[in-house]
Amino acid sequence: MTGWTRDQMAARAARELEDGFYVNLGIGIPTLVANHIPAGVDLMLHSENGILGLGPFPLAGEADADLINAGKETITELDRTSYVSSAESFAMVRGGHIDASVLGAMEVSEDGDLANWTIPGKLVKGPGGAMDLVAGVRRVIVLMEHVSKDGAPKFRDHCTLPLTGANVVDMLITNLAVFARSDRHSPFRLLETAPGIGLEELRARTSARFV
Amino acid sequence: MTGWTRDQMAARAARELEDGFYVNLGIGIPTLVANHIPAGVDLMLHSENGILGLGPFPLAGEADADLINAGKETITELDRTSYVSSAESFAMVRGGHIDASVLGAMEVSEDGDLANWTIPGKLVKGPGGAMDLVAGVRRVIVLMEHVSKDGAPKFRDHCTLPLTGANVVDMLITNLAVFARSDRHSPFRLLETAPGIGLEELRARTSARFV
Amino acid sequence: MARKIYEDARSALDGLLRDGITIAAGGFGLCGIPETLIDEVRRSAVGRLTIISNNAGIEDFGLGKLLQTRQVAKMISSFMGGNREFERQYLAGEVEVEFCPQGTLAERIRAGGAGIPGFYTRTGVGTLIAEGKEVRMFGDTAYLLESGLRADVALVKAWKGDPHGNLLFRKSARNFNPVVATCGRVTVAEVEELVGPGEIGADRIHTPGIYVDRLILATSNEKRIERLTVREEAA
Amino acid sequence: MARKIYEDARSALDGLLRDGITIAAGGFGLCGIPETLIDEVRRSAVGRLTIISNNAGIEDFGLGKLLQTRQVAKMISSFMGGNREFERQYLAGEVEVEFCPQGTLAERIRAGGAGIPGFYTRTGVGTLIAEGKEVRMFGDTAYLLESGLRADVALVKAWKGDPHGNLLFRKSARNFNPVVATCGRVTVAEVEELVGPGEIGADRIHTPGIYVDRLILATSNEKRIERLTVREEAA
Repeated sequence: MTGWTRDQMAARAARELEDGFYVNLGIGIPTLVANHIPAGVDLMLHSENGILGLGPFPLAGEADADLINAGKETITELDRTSYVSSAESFAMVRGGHIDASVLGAMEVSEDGDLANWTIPGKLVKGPGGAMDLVAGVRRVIVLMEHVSKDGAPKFRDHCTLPLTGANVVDMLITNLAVFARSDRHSPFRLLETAPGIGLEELRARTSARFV
Repeated sequence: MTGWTRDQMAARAARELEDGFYVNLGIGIPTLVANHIPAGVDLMLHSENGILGLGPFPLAGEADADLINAGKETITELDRTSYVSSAESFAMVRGGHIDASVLGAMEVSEDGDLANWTIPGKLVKGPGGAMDLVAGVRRVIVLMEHVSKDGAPKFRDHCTLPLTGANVVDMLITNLAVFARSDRHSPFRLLETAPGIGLEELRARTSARFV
Repeated sequence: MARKIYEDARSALDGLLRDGITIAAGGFGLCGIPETLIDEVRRSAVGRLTIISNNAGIEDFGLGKLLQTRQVAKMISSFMGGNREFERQYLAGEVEVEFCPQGTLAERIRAGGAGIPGFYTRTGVGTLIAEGKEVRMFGDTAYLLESGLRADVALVKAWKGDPHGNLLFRKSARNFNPVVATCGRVTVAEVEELVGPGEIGADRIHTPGIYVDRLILATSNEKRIERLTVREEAA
Repeated sequence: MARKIYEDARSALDGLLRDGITIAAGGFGLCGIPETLIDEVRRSAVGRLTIISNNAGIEDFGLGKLLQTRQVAKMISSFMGGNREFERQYLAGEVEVEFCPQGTLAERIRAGGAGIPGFYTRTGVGTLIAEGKEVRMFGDTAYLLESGLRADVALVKAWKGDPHGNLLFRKSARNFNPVVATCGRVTVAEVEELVGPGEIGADRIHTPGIYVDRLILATSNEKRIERLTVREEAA
C-alpha cells in the first residue's frame, strides 16, 4: 500500500478549484496545492492573518518580516494583494465568502467531523484558525494520509480526538482514495481509488462507512 | 420668561468639554457649541456617518459633495481628520470611546429618559444615530428650550413621547436653567438659573423633580 | 481570470433583479450613493422590493426614485427625514418601514456579511426599537439582541476600483458602502474611476475584491448636495 | 491639544501596570508585535497578568519573554505552537490557557472595543470550545454565544503614527493590531516612524487616534522572522 504521493494528492485537490475562487490553503500537504493549479485557473489565495491574494515565497534576500502567511512563512505581494485586519479576515471566512478551504486532518469521521487541533496530553497547539475555516468556508476539502503511522484508520466511524468541527467536511483526499458528498446530509461516496488499491483493501483500512 | 439665548446655552455646554475630548455635536442648537470652545481647549469632533476630526464649513465654491457631516451639511477636512465606515463610526460610539454627546431633545424626564425622534402620527423622521449616541457615549448633554411652543414643560416627570433612550441624560441645559447629576442613579440637581429666573417660576415650568 | 468588470449597469444587474428581493444600498443621505445602479433598478421596473439603506434619498434623487415609482414595499432604514414622499407613503401605509438605529443598522449589515446571525447592543433598550426583541443582562446592564442582515443584491458606490474588485472610497462617501459590500449574496459596485491592478495599493484598499462580484464604471456621478453650507472668508 | 506622544516606553506605561491586570497585545506570530512595550512590561516585573493575544511569541522573543519570567497567569490565545516553554508551562499547570479560535478571538476583541458584550458564531459548535457556552439555533443552524473582550491596557505596534494617535500599519503586520487598539481602557502604541499631522492621509488611516491614548517611537524593531521561506530564482 503506497497509493498516491503527496504531490499527486495535492494535484487532485487542485482540480476541485475553479477559476476565480477565493481559497485558503492550510499548512502541510495543502500548501503543495498551489503548485498544481491548472493553466487558465486563477485563484485568489487567502491567509487568515489578513491577506487576500498571496504571492509566492520571496527570492533569497528579499524576505520582509512584515509579510508572512498564516503558517508564519515569508511570502510576497502581488498586484492583486490586499491587507486587512485579522477581524476582517475572519469576517470573510465566517461570512461564507471563501469558496474553498484545503486543510490537513488527524481524523475525519463518516459524518464529516474533523479533528486536527489537539491530542489531549500530548500535543497542544491550539485551534488557530482551523475551527473558523471549517465552520465558515463554503467547501472544505481535507488532504491526509489514509492511515496513521501505526496503521490505524484515520477515516473513521467517529473521531476519537477532540473535534475541530462537526459535520464540516465535503471532500476527503487520501493517499489511497477520494471521497466526497453532495451535501452535509449525505454519506460520503467513493469517487476514485489510487492505482493498485482495491475496494477490499480500502475497506480494511477505513473504519468509516461510505457508499 | 426668556432666559438664555441659544448661543448662551451653547456656550454653557461648551464649558463642559475638556481639552482632548472626542465629541459628537447634534444638529440644531448643539451645532453652535463649536463656536464657543474656549482657547486652549482642542476638541476632536465626531460625525456619525464616519468622520473623526471635522473641519468647519467650506468657503463658498469649495464645497465637496463627498464631504458632509451627519446633518448632511458640507464641511471640510483638517490635518487631523480620518474617515471610517459607518460601522466603525458607531463602534466608537457604542464602545464608549466618545467622551461627550451634545444633542437636542423634545422631552427629558427626571429619570434621565430622552425623547427626540418621533411624534406619533405627526413627525416620523426615524432615530438616525441618536439612539446609538445616547446609549454609548460617556456623557450625554442635552440642550433644549425649557418649555414647548405651547408652554408645556419639556423637563418632565416622565416622557410622553416615545423614548430615544431610558436613563441616559447626564446634564440638561435649557434657556432657563442647568441641571446635572453625578451618576445615573442620582436625581438631577439644579446648578444654575438664567438671570431673572426664580426657583418658583422654574418649578412652575418644570414637571420633573430635581434637587 | 474570472472577469468582474461589466459593460454597463444593465449587464451588471442582468439576472439579479426579481420582484420581492432584498437590495442593500450604500450611501448616507445623497453622499456615496450608487446612482447609476439605482437608475437601472428603476428602469428594470422590478417591484415589491425590500431596501436596506440608512436613508431613502430625497423625493427625486437616490432611492427616492424607486419610491416615486412604487417599486419599494419595505425600507429598513434609520432615517426618512429629507424625503417627504417616503414620509407620506409611510404614514399612508403604502410602504412598510423597519426603523433601525443608525449604528445598529451598520452593525447588523456588517454582522450579516461576517456570518454573525445575532449580537447584543445597548442601543434601543427601553424604546420602541426593543419591541419583540430579546433583552438580556450582561453584568448589570440590559442589552438587546439584534440580527444580522443579508441582501440578495448589494449595490455600492466607490471612488476607484480595479479589475480584481478592490475598492477605494473617498472621504465621507465611504459611509455604509464597505459594510453593504459584504452583505450581498451578489455585490455590484459602480466606481468613478477604473484603475489597473495594484494601483490602489495593497495597504490602502478599503474593500477587498472578495466582496465585489461585478463592477462597472459609473455613468451617473451627479453627487447632488443636500445642504450646501459655507462659511465667510476670514478677514 | 492633549499630548499623546510620550518620551519612552517607561513613561508611556507609567501608572498603567499593576499585578493581575489584563493586557491585550497585537501581532500574529512575531509579526507586528509591540516589542518595545513588551520589554518594558518585562522590566516592570508586574505579575499575575492575563494576556489576550493570538500567539505567545517564541521562547525568547515577543510575549514569550513574559512567560520566561513567569509574569503571566493566563493566556487567551488561539495558538501556542512555536513556543515550547508556553506549552510546557501549560501542560505543567503553571499557566492557565483559554483557547479561542482565531477568528472568534479577533471578533471578541473587536466586539469588546465596539460595545458588543456578546455575539453568535458557528465556529466551535460541537467542539470543546463550546463547553459551558450557550448554543442557540438561528434557522436550522446552531451557533455559540461568544463574549466581547476588553483589556485594562492594550499594546499595539504600527508602522507610522501621528501626534493625534492616527496609525498606519504595514502589510501583514496589521493583523490583530487594529482590533486590539480598540479594546483597551488605555491603549498604548509604539510606531516605527512618527510623522506629522495629516501625513498619513485621512483616507488611509487604519486606526483613528480616538483609540490611541499614548504613543511612543519604538526603540525595538528587531522584527524577527519565524520561518524564512524562499524560492529559487526562475531560470
